Amino acid sequence: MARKTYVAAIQEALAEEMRRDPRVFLMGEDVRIGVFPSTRGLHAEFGGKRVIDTPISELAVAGAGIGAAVNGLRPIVDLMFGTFLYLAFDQIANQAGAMRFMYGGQTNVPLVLMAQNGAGSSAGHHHSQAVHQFFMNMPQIKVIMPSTPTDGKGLLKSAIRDDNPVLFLHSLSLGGKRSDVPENEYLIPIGEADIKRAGSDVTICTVGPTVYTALGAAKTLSREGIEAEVIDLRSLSPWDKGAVLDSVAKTGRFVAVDESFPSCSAASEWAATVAEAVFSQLKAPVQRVTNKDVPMPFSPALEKAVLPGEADVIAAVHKTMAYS
Amino acid sequence: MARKTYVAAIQEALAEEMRRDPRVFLMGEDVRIGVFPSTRGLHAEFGGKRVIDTPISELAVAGAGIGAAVNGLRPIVDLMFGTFLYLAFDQIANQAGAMRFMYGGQTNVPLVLMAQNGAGSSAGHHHSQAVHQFFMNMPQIKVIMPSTPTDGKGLLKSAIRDDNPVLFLHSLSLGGKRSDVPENEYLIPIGEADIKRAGSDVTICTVGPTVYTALGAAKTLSREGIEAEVIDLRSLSPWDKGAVLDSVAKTGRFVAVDESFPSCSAASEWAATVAEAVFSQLKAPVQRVTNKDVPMPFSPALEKAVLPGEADVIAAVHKTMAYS
Amino acid sequence: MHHQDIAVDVVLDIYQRILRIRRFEEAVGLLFRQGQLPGFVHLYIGEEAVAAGVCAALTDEDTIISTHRGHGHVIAKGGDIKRMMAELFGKATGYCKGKGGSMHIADFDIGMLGAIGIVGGGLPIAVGAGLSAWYSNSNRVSVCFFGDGAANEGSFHESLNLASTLALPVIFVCENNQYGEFTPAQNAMNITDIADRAAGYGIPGLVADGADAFEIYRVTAAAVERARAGAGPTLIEAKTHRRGGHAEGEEAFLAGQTYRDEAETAEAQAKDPLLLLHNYVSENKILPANQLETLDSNITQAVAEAVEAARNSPDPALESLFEDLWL
Amino acid sequence: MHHQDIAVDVVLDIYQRILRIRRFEEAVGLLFRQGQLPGFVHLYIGEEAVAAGVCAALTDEDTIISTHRGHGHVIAKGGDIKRMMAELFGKATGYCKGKGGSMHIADFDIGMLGAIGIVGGGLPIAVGAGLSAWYSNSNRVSVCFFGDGAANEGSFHESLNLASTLALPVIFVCENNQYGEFTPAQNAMNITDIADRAAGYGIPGLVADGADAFEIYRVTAAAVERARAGAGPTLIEAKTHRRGGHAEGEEAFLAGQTYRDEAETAEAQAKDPLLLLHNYVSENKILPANQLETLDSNITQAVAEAVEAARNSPDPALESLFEDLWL
Ligand SMILES: Cc1ncc(C[n+]2csc(CCOP(=O)(O)OP(=O)(O)O)c2C)c(N)n1
Ligand SMILES: Cc1ncc(C[n+]2csc(CCOP(=O)(O)OP(=O)(O)O)c2C)c(N)n1
Ligand SMILES: [Mg+2]
Ligand SMILES: [Mg+2]
Repeated sequence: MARKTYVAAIQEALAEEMRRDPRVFLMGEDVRIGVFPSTRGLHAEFGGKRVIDTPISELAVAGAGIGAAVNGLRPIVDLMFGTFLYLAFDQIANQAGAMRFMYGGQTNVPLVLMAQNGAGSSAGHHHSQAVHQFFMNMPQIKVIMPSTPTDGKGLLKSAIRDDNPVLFLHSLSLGGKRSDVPENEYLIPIGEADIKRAGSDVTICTVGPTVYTALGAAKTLSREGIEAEVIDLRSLSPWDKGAVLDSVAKTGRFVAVDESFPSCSAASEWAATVAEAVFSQLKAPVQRVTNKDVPMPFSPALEKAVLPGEADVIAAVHKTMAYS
Repeated sequence: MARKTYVAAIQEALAEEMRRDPRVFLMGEDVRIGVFPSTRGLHAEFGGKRVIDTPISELAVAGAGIGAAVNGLRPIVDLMFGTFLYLAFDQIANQAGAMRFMYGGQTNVPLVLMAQNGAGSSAGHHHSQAVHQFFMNMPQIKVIMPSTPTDGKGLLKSAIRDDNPVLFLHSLSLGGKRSDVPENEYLIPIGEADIKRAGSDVTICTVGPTVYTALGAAKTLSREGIEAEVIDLRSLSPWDKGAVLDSVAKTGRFVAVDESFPSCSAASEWAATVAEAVFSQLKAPVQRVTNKDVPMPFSPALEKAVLPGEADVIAAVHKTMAYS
Repeated sequence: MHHQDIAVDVVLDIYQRILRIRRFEEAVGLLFRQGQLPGFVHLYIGEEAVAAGVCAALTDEDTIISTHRGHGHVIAKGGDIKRMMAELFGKATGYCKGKGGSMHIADFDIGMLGAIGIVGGGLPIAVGAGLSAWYSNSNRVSVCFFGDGAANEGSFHESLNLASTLALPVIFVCENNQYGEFTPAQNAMNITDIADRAAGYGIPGLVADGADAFEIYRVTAAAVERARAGAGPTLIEAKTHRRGGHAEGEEAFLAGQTYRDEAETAEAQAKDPLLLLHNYVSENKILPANQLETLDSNITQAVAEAVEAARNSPDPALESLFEDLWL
Repeated sequence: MHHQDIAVDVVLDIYQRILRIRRFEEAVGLLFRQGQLPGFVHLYIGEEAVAAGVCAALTDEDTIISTHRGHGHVIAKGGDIKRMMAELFGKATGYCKGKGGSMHIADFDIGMLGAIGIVGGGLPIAVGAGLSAWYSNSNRVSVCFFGDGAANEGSFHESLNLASTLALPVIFVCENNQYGEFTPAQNAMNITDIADRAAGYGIPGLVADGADAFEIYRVTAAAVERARAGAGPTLIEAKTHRRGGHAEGEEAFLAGQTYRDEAETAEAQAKDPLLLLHNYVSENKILPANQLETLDSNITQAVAEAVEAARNSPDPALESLFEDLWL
């Protein structure tokens, strides 16, 4: 086991899968040089046919990925920033997710879409929105958002081997994060949560970069004597309802932490599910901690204030603990 | 007061507002002839400069609406089917909703977008998805989905006078519905729900065509002695939390009915909000009734089975009533 | 119109494809008017020579992608009219088990990769099909059918440019039937020939007479050769006419409004591809009249059987909603 | 390069616009390297003659829309460098009160309708600005700046076609700096001149030397005249060079990889628009050397003051998050 960065782990996942399966290839804007460094170096090893720089044409590039996938290849399409997926939204919602069902099972779409999700680099509204909630609403699109290098590698490898369309969301803010990455080949199944911290008093459910926010908050809370269980969902669609409901059954309190605008967010989905499924075990109302409901500002101070912070999580936990 | 169809009421709203304010104009694909008949006849009265047929170019047409709106006009852009909004998603999420904030209040975007939402005409996945949940997530986009001709007219007129971007969603399946439409000018404010039926036992919250599903279910339930309060939200963003929470405070039971795929749906948002805000008054877990989580099928039998039906609503109510 | 460079069996093959489409579509139109078909239906009558001429120049390995007006493409590629008709009825025996419908028929076994209801939505997918051929060093060619209206979608631009940049074996067949719904093409673009857009991507752009199946066959064959040689995509614009409305039942939308004049309708009638080809085949004595009649009655009979079978087929079981999901 | 048909005060006006952009951008580059600026920064150095030449041909009523590489456009249109610099620092005194940042500067008072971080995202909005001028029978012209990379987005296609169809007063200015990020334009399209795409929309397409501010001024003035006369849009392709990287700090992305060769860098250097114009103005004795120096030192001074003011400005108050929302 070596400690590796998120970027290095993703690089490994891509390279290993491309070595393993000649049908796997990568395309997108500047994947050759690697605007996001996780695709860097692949061109040197695999050449221009398997690491394809494309024009800036998100709709066509995503659609070409779908077309290649239904023709027996296993494309990985890097669309760079999550907000650029908006330009390919039609192909994803209307085609990728639906084709198999719509054509009565005649085909399937083993496509991986990659993008950076959410804020944190003070890049303004056009580069800082979280998009996962949109794709969670679409039937038959899998969505993963691993928070550690280890999970990133294992889940991305699973995504590439998956016979269905998978959206892999990563975060610029996690690019330099390190964790122990096994030397041997491993996979992490899509749909399994990871309990990052056991706790008996409250369940905090989250995903992606806010896992660290939640863990930070849990540490502070622990000093006050409140033991939070922190669940990193890792996969958003399908998601590990079992793990969450089991935890809430134990703690009786639930806080959803989600970097997203509040309405129709992942946090809303988790909170509604918990409220529906384990109502009798709830000792306090479910709580959501999300972005403030305003566009993403540029100023670092404002950006920080919009995003869910440790203080927000702590406040939500306090609220749920104080409830009676 | 005369009984008018939904289509006629929308026609009136458009014509009245175009008469009132020369800055108001309409553009879209075939708005002149009127693929959806609500724009029909406007060209004869207002001419080609105010009723503009466009090429099939959703992204540019929506963006042109934004550009016209920030330059002092009040465009109404008809994008036909809700799923075609996917092609304009970038302009809506990145620009229309954000511009005012992003540019520090220098401008505003008095734009109305129109589209038909959801299923019901057996047109297959590409023409039958509900899209409202996506736009509910976007800060600073208003979303309305009136269920009656009367509300349609009053809300659309409010939308046209609103200084912010508003998405007006209508439904082919409601086009022929009739209700009493006042002769005199009237407006219905965005953000106010309408309690369609008072009841003491359970609150059913819904919007658009499923209002009728909920009312049908309420009628059946009433025969069993269960009195449901049926709330037609009419506006989805902002939405009338007050009306819903007051009702649940009274009934103690909550069922959200929403024609949408389940995850991150409007139903999830309403259910989470209720569970968060009036937990102590809840006598039973909140319930969601949504589409089945599969792409939209063509076959009328299958389509019907995917959509929330009266039986589904009744089952959810029974579940919440039986809870103890 | 002449077939000097085209073998007689190809001529007959094209003729049969056209006839099969025509009889199928006539039956569909009637069924729709009788209220027997759910959803929307967009007929291909008047445009048959395009699909027939193009598909006759393809092998079974080559793939096509289609549009909301897709029945003709499926039939031209060799689709089974029984399974098509059942799909239009939304029946379990249909191509997509009733899940797709008129706008979403596919037959992956014959390289018919699906009809797509989103205008312009098929072009990127066709580029991907071409990309897979290029990637696998296969000889396959990918064809995309789309309309004049679709040529104004961003996807058209991105797809032609992407295919050109990677020199992919894709043939873009624009069926310019002069209208997108009720909007004349000339009101939606400021050019006469969509083929002229090809220059903006550095690829050949050709105008062909969509009523002349032989011409369509010839330009397609040349584009196929070019594509297989690795020289990249071609844009073919077939000038054509739809004889009927945009969608069946459009009279309801129109409510007395008109958008076409009589001269145009007369022109479309004169350029009817079935009529032209029928006359050509008869005049050139390629097949005697009685054999032509037999052909027609056989096809008409097959269509009638397809209708009967579809009508008698079961609706899909509700459980089928939970099939054909994630593998 | 010659200015025979251009008044001397226009020459000097253009010169100052270019100089102001250059000094501003140099300061921004330095600040970024010093870690004083948040977010991403894309400099316009090397391309200044385009914005300056275009904007000199516009009135204050005419509008422009810009890109992620937008500082030069704002300054050329007459923007206030104090409020710009404050915005880059994310301060309350910035153009957007710190909410926009480098990629989202706007000044609606001078017809600068905003920079847009989505590649190609500005084109449809510029069409809307042109539409509003057409609708209101105003004389206003709408200009959209965008890059060679943006010319491959669907929005380019839809926007040019829409503007052409309605004959709107829009001028599309493509700044072809040969790269979209690290991808050479010639790897992303199969044509040499993006201007050739204009034919696909039935509008004029012109190639101009982006290092020659006079040529840019001239072609823009002609396009403005055309637009005001109601004859519709024009596509101008300015061949230009960005002297620096795609974004400041790109060395980190590159990690030793290169994407440009020395010949090219040398060419860009030789075609530096400030250098060329400076030499021209000096050689033609349009302004004596000492006045040129004064000009430069005044601008440099103003930029330094803008930096100082920005640095000393307050961060936006957290309550400002809840301002500039729905009216
Ligand atoms: C993205 C999108 N926009 C609009 C529509 C509605 N629509 C269906 S067919 C059609 C006209 C298409 O015209 P064209 O491409 O010329 O094809 P044709 O119908 O003439 O065969 C339109 C606008 C759609 N299905 N998809
Ligand atoms: C829709 C979209 N795709 C990708 C990007 C990432 N991106 C930012 S700038 C850029 C290159 C743009 O190239 P060009 O249009 O030539 O402008 P230049 O940077 O050369 O001025 C890219 C790909 C983006 N911002 N928006
Ligand atoms: Mg057409
Ligand atoms: Mg460039």
